Amino acid sequence: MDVRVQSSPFDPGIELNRFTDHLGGAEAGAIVTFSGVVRNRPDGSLVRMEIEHYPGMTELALAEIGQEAMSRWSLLDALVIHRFGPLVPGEPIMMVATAAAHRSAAFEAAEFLMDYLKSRAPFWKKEVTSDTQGWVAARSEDEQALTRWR
Amino acid sequence: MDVRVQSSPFDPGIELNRFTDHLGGAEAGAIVTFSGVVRNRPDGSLVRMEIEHYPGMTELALAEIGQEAMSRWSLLDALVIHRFGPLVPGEPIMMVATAAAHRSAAFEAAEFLMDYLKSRAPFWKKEVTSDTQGWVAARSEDEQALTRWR
Amino acid sequence: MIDVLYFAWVRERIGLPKERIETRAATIADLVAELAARDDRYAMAFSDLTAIRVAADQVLTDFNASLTDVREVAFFPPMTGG
Amino acid sequence: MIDVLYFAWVRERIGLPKERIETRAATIADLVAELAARDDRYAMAFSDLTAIRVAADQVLTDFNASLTDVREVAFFPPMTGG
Repeated sequence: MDVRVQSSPFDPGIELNRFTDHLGGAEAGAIVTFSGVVRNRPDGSLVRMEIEHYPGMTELALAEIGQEAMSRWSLLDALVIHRFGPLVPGEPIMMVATAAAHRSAAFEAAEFLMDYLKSRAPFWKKEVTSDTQGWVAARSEDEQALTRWR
Repeated sequence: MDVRVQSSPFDPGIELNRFTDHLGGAEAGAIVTFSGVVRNRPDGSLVRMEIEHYPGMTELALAEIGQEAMSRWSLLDALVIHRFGPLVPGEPIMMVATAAAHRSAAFEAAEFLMDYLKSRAPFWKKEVTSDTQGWVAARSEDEQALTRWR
Repeated sequence: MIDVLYFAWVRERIGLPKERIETRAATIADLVAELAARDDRYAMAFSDLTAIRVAADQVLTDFNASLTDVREVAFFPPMTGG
Repeated sequence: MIDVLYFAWVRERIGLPKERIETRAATIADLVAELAARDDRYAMAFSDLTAIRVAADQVLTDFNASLTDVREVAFFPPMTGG
């Protein structure tokens, strides 16, 4: 399992291929990825997104969520990458990847990782336009999504 | 939407990046991919996998499944690539990608595409070892999985 | 005249991928009965219809379907894509 | 002595990311009451505790949690990662 919290950009395609190659192909049949990119606002006014995080706790929380996914779905491997700092529209913010023998485990584990990462990893997003800035509010659907895994 | 049925190899990482770049980043926040690689047998004896398909019907079935996913989840884009012919262990067999504003639509649509592709697209897998060959049997779980979408 | 296609182990048991046949069968079930009466290879291939899927003009259908205006019928095992 | 950290709009309202404070508060709720009594910035930041999450030594907890042996407390809005 690999967890990375970084301000530098990453390339989702390269990460997917590296993740797949690393499995060696013995047991893995199914690889699922989720990648999130900075969405613009409907009026196209977003200048940048700023992502703040809690150094130390972020790594702890992601490692714990990742370990939980690994054991719960008997994953062959998992990857979590999350950026912090300023990002422009269209840039990749984060990515998860999961590998399992069958697709249902890979899909479920990736959804679990995303649901926990959304509401339990200490990241906060701020949207900056040319004349406004504001913190993105948590969505009640995101909190609600966690009940699926209890 | 892009549907490709081909004997030639493809690169999942390059496809993921091309798919993402093509979105332009205006509305898409969430991209999900599934990639399937040829699994070896537990004893490592698989020499190759041979994938047979029904030219004409394959393209029809995949296009129909893809259109259904596009409209049902209001996807921004979808991609299906499926290979046929001989493949060796570790090689990518197929890939789907979905893009949506939010993650739940992207995840569900990718699972839907996989469930239909498994049991409704005319592909058949044959496993070849140094001294045996046999057609992979359909799994009842795969047929069962379709009931989720009715 | 109708094109009949076979895939995977159905193709292997019958020994050919495709044939063009003259038939007056009204339904796919009638066509299957006609084929199965030909010889042992066909009889064996069609011995358990629960293990066979059928498409008419490249669309999945069932054995009760009519053959009126159908130009192509295909027989094959349950699909195993993905 | 305890390190108190603030993130996102909690940090902006209070005007600093981190401070080290001397406290005899027994629980996090006691600590919040102590801070809110300091001045308007703190009072405003802590005016609606349902909008604030808290971590003790980098693990999510609740306002009733004890401060015994805790070295670091952090206050922040609900997370919005992913």
